[in-house]
Amino acid sequence: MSSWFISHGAAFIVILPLLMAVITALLPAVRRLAWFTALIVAVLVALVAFIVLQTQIDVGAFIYRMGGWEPPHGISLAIDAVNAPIALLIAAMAVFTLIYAEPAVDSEVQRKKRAPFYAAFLLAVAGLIGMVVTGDAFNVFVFLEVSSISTYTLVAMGANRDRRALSAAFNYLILGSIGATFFVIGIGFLYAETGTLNMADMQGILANLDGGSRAAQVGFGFVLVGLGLKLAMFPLHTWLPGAYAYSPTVVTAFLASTATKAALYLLYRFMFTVFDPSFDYVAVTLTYVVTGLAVIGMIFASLQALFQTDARRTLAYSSVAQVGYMLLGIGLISTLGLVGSYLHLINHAVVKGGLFLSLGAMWYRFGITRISDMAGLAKTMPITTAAFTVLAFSLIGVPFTAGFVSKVALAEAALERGWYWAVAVIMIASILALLYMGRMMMVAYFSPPPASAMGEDGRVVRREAPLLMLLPMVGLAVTSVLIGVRGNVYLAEVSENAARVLLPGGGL
Amino acid sequence: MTIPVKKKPVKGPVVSPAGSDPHVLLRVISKFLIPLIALFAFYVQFHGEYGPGGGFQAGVILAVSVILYALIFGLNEAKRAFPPWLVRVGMTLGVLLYGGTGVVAWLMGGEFLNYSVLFPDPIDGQHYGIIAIEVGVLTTVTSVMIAFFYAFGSRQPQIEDGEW
Amino acid sequence: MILAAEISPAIPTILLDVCLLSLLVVTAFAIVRMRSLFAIVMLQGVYSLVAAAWFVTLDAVDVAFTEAAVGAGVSTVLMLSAMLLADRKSTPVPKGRQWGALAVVLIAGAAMLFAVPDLPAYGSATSPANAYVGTDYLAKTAKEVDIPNVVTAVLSSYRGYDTFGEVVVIFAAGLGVLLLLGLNGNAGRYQAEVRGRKLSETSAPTGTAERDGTASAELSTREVEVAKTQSGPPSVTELEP
Amino acid sequence: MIDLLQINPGLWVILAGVIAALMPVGPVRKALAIGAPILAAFLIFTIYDSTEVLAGQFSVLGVELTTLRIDNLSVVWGYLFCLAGFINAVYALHEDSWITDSSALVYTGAAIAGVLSGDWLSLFLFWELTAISSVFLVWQGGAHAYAAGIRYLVIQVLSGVLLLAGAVMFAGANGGDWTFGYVGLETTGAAGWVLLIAMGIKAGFPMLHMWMQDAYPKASITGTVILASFTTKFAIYALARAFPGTDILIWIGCIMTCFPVFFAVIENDLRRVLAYSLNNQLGFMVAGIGIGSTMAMNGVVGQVFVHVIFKGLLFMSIGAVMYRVGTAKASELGGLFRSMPYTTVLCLIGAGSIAAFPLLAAFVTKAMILQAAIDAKLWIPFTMMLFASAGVMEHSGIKVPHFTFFAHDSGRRVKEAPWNMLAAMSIAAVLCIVLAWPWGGYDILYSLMPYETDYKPYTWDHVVFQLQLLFAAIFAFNVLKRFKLYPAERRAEVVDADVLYRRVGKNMAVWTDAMWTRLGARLKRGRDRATASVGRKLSQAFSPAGRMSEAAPSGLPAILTAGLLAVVLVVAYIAAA
Repeated sequence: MSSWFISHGAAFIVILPLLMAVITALLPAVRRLAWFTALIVAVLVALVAFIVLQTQIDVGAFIYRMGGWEPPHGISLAIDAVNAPIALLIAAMAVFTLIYAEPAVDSEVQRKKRAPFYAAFLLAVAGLIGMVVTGDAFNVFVFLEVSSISTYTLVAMGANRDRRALSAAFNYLILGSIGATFFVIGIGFLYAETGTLNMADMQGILANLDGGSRAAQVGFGFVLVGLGLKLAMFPLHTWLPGAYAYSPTVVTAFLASTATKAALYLLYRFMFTVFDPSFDYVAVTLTYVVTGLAVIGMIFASLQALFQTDARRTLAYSSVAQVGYMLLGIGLISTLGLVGSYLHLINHAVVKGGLFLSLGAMWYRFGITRISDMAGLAKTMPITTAAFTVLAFSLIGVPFTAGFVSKVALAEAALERGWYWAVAVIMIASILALLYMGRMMMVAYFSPPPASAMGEDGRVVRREAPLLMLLPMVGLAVTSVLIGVRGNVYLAEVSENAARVLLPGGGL
Repeated sequence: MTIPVKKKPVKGPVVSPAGSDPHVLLRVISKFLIPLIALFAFYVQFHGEYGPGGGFQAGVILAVSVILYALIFGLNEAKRAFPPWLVRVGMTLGVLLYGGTGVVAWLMGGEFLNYSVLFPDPIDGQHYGIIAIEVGVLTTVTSVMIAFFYAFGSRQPQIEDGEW
Repeated sequence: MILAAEISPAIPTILLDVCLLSLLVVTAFAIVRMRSLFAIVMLQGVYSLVAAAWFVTLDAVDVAFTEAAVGAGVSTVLMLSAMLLADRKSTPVPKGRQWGALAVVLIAGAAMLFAVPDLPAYGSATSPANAYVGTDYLAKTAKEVDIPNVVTAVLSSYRGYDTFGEVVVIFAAGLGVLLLLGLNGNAGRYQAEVRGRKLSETSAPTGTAERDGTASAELSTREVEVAKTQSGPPSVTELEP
Repeated sequence: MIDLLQINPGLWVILAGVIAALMPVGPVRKALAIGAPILAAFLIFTIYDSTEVLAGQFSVLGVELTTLRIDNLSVVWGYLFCLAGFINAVYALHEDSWITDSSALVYTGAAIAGVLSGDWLSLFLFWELTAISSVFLVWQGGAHAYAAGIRYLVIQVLSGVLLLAGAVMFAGANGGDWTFGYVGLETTGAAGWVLLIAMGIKAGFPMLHMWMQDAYPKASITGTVILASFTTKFAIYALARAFPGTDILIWIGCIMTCFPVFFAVIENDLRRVLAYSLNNQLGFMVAGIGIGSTMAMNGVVGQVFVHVIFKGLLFMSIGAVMYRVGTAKASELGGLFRSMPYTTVLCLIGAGSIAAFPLLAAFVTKAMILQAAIDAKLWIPFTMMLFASAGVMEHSGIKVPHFTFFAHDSGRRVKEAPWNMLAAMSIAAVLCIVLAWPWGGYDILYSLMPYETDYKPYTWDHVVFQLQLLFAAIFAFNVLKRFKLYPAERRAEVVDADVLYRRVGKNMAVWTDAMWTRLGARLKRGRDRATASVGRKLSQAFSPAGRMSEAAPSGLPAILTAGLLAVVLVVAYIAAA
């Protein structure tokens, strides 16, 4: 049986959630049935994703031939050191958020819609994993659409909480469609240039053509901008704050930790595997345009985060800034830079997911959305606040947390290229992160709880989040600390393997 | 070609009194036409292996026949003929049929969607596999198109005659 | 890609192409200039139909089929239904916005035109798209899938996984409609409940006045207003009546 | 005729002190006070040639004495004490008191001579001389300082007696070798312990430290500054010479770093706060000596050097305040930055230095000790020192400047400090910055160190780590306050300071929140004004309530997308062309 998973696991982790999503959509409105189904599916997917990762480590890169056709005629799934960890990351985050989902969805979605809601959630999971594991450029687009369309729906479901979710979802829909369109136009040009859709094949042909003609350049531009929109590269991030702020809590946490990450993975793939930094136009664009936008975005979005009154919008803008870190790692075009970028991708997924889960728990108990309402949370929800604090430290980059590891790696990479200004920007953005996260924690710890949180005897009533919510939150907080203390050894190896696959030549 | 439009909210479905139906011609012709459209859809479906066509196109054409029915005879009539629960089930059934074909290929020891293993002769397997998945496509596309129409159409009183 | 077409001996086909394309451009301009949404929806149907006809001249009958059925048929009906829910006339767009839209079109167009000189000629047998995988499909289909329509073979079998994905995309769209609107127009409004004690309203905050501490008293009313506009709900276009 | 260069340079300073005691003319005394340290420094420079110099040997009662020994360890202290003597003299220029002048000179000279002496007997002599000469400085503090001065003298003399006793036992065990060198605890038995306690008293080991907080705050304004410069550092020198790598010192040092944190927090008298902070700083040095590796010893030397400068700077600035205001009680001060701006800035530099802010002195040295602890895998001591570093930030970095110059306005409007005080403080402040200057400045400091070092203080993670530690200290400080973790009986003792103090956490939260809100509004207003000329549209697009941030769909992102595409293609075209 396990040998079957070793040979078919790559397809299994996409197909299982897809088909189970379809079945889930038909489930009767029995309490917890749909949730339980989705959770079991997610756990299975995570387990198999782990087997796939293990297989990849054992045997190296391998492909799965869909329909039994050899690439480039058929579609193949290509697993290597870059995408296997990300597939596992997505699956694991799905498990975390789904554990949490039961109470959260119970309060935010009416009962008869829960089955389709979980179906859409599973579709999003399947779409994200599908676009990560595939080795075919057009197939990427297909699964990008699967995940996007289910995501638009999920975001709009936040209207039960706040009507602004509808316009946020619409905005996301329009911009996401522009991004997907740009991406598919780019694929079209690449197809016209190379005559194949298989990424490994494209790589070989483009390398033979030494970067190809203008068609390849235009394709490059469209792919870069399209993916840039999807991964919220500054200044194409305008869809993100609204989508993160108003969607259901569990959706926000899942999106924040996976959606932009999967798009970022595609950027790695296209910039380094399909195209190659040895082409002049790729190297120059990455060095000047992507790095420039990354750096401006880090500062600009951090400042925007600083002036928000809504806690989730603050974190959303912070996500844009963090994407800047990862793009900076790409713009460095060096193995070290990619290691830093990849590490930060994984760490940020863990941290941001956990932070949004904690904010969701605060809404669940007290309806908190604004920072000023977080007053006294240290007393009313001590465990949630503690998890939030640990994760916030990690976001800031305090030593012994996940964020520190990756930020140091990025800074070292920048130093290696002599980009001192980039180090300065990393530091400034970290200090800004300290300010906007510190602001929340100040309120949570030092402001007295409002009168309505007091019991009749005038004492603060403790209203901790339910156990199902606490488990994933605390789990992610502990994970971030573990990464910071010991886990970086293992993760660094994973990132280095990924960076070596992406940049076999070691960069510029 | 601007058409004078007036906004007049209408309560309840409009049922023209017998004898004064201005759309008799429309109804009669469409009664002939709708079966033909459906038939054409199936032609497109099953001829897809030989000429242009396939599940997508056939599904849309089949959905158009239902939508046309709804436009002319009213949404409620259409919902009687093609009830919403069937739409919901059809949506999922199509995907399951498609994916199920792939899963069967899995169970028979091949890769996902490898139709060649379905039958002893790979060519037979390809033929039957393609037919199965095309039916799945047809089912889903038809159901979703109708679902779109139901969803939008149900939120709105019927279009008043004067507005056409 | 059309601009790169080789001058073929079949002059009437070229004429037909020119006519169809001119029609497309004219229709597009008409759509841009129209205010009546009803007319626009109709013109979009026209546009799709003309495009379908043009696809036929390009020998892409499958695409033409889809364009005619979806573009001219179903989407027109759906647009009409949506239009009836919202408004029948579009409000005039401010001049500045028009320039922005024009800029987008020009840039995207210029970007694609930029690549045109390096694209292979239309129908060229030596173009990468035709010479490499395309040729292989033609050769392999007969012995591996054995159906006459190679397009169907590619879509259903060689790239069946993509098609599966497309079906799932359609399913996802249907699911979205199901979730947000409901098939009987009865999705209903539902207010999410806080399972504890609600401390704050999600609506507009009351500015800084409620913040504890002495410093906020010094804020001028102007600053309070600023704080309000920063955090107040933006004008929401309600998607439901 | 004896070669003048054979004479311990400290003796010339002591001689100057004796002359000053007899000199009725003020300006001459001042000239002596300033000139003598310079002369001593010049002599050290002349004598020392980067190898060990032994001179002034003679024997008394069968004991072979070496009155002058300059090697790479002692020379640092020699220069340092000359420098401190010079700065102190400048600081004391305004004070017309022959007692201060002469005792300061003798005290300085004794300290210089002590560190430059090469045998136990002369060490003991100068050890006692520092005690006796400095007690006059304590007594200068006024009538209430008399008893404290007596206690101080008794303890210091006791320390000297113990030193002599230990030296006799040690020399006896070593067959009459009186050379002042490595002692250690393993092979020396009781002698080692006696010597350790003798030095420990002067170095302020835990439970032996009380004289410091007792006497220092009671001395005169200039007296405190001078006292804080020499005695304890002299003891550190002795420890570094005699007990490097002694394990127990690690733990003693760590306890020394930690316990003053708790006391300093609840103390109202700012000079006493600084005395606790002094104790804490000494702890780092003691721990560094205990580790004893090359890196640690370098760190200790560097730390001693900068410590004298910035601790002096802090004492000087509080002294300046006291000189003008008449008190150093936190509860009676506040808001002085209005009237003493220069002093404020200089004090902040000192506070930043002690807290080891990057670009300021302790940053380049303290880290070496911490690094040495890590290298030696001493995790618990490392953690304790880390905690103490945060503690330093809390009491010296925040508390001292905050209550003096900021906090609630005490309403006092005084004159700026006298020019000579400002000058002395400026010299110290400039040194604080120069010695930590990332581009070459710290190399000066490192070149003084006894061992070769290739330590790089300005690595990225070190800077960030340090910054975060400091911010963590601020945070922890608030948390402690918030959850009322301070001992209750202490609160009653120093009630006026404490009430003020407990409000800080809340006030800071309120203040930051308000500032953020106002800053946001201010920025927006400024931006509005700036963009008014560009046009209303731009402003609409970029303001927080504008198109960039609103949730409703708009055309701007589409334009940005297309624009970015254009940029990418143009760049790609240029690159490919």
